[in-house]
Amino acid sequence: MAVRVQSEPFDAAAEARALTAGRADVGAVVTFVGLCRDEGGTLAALELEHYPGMAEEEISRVVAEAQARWPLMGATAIHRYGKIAPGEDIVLVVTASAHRAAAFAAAEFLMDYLKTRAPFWKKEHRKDGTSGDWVAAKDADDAAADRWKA
Amino acid sequence: MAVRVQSEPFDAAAEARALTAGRADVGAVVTFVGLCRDEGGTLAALELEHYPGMAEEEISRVVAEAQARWPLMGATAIHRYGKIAPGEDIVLVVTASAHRAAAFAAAEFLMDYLKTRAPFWKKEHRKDGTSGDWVAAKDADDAAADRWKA
Amino acid sequence: MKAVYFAWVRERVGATDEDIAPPAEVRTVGDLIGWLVSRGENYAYAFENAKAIRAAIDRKHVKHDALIAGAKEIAFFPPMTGG
Amino acid sequence: MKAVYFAWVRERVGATDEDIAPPAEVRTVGDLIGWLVSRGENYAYAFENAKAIRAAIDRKHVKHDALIAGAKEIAFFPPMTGG
Repeated sequence: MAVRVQSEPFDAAAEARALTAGRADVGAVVTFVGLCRDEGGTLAALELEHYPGMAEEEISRVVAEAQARWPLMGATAIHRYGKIAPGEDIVLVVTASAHRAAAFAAAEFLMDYLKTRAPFWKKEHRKDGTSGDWVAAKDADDAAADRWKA
Repeated sequence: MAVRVQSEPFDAAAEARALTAGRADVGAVVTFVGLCRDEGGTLAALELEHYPGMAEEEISRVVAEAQARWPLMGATAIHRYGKIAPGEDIVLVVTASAHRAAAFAAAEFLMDYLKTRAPFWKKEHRKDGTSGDWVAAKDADDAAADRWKA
Repeated sequence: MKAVYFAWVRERVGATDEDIAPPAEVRTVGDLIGWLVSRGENYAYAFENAKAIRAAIDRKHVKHDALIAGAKEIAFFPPMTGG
Repeated sequence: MKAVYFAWVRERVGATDEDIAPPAEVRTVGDLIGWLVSRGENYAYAFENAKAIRAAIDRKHVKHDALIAGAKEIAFFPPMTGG
């Protein structure tokens, strides 16, 4: 498993390839990329603050939990921090498994848990110069995470 | 929406990029790649037979149904035919939406429906020279498709 | 009309496609399967478990009770295993 | 022990981190929030809706009833909005 917290962009295709390179037992690879939306043209950038150290550790715990739940042959999670412009990638999750159901479920689980457990916070910088409402956590995200509880 | 049936390999990353190029309203891109497994080292290749014409049309109908069900900003489905070696890609689905729930659901729906409705059949060529059992359809795939019925 | 066959249905019938001219009383896909089976052992073998065979009329999935009137191309094949 | 603050908790407190030495009767995270609030308006503002504040002890999420004994680093922050 690979977990990274970085300010630089990531290469989703290279990360996906890395999970299947040199093996032929993987039947399904699911790649999720979360991007910065421009919110109808009003957003200049998002600024992502994170808790260094805990961010990596918490994402690693979430990935380990996914690996315990589903028969994964690989899992990668990368989360960016810093200033991110609309259209840019923010987060990447890749899961590989023999079958698609596990790969899909694990990728969704990872995203739901990253949303609610990984210590990142988004501040909005608006095109009109005002900055920064902090993005509010969504009840829908808590509900999405809750559905994985036994 | 892009639908292709081809013998050549596809470039999953390029297809995913195409769905977000020049726009900043996409918040989530889900990419699914289905690969040929070597079945514990016993498989030399899969041979995929398809129904030319109907394959494209049926996949297009499935993609249109996904677009009717979820607010997608883009959807791509590519299915290969012909001889495919273990480790090679067989099928690609990419979905783009403002939010991850729609992108994930649509990608899973597309794969479940492609499995049970797209006119493709897999024949196995074994490493011991015997060929070819036709892969049997799985009840699990029918069940996966059925869960989308209202 | 044209009949087309895929995968092991094709192998058992021994042809990829053929022109057929079933009599007027052959009205449904199911009737057509019965008529084909009466034509030879290869068809009987291909359709021995008729319920398992899927059909398409002019490239759209249909059930066995679908009417074949006006069809240009009727396809028979096993359950799909793509994806 | 060290207290660290993130996002609008950090902005309201007016510091990224600080060394704190709460008295012995401050046993839980909830107690610590109460003690911080007693120290000034900036803390009162940051923790005005204490229930909404998340906490981590030594980089692991904890609830407000968690004991702080032995903690090296206690973090306070709003609900996460990553992903």
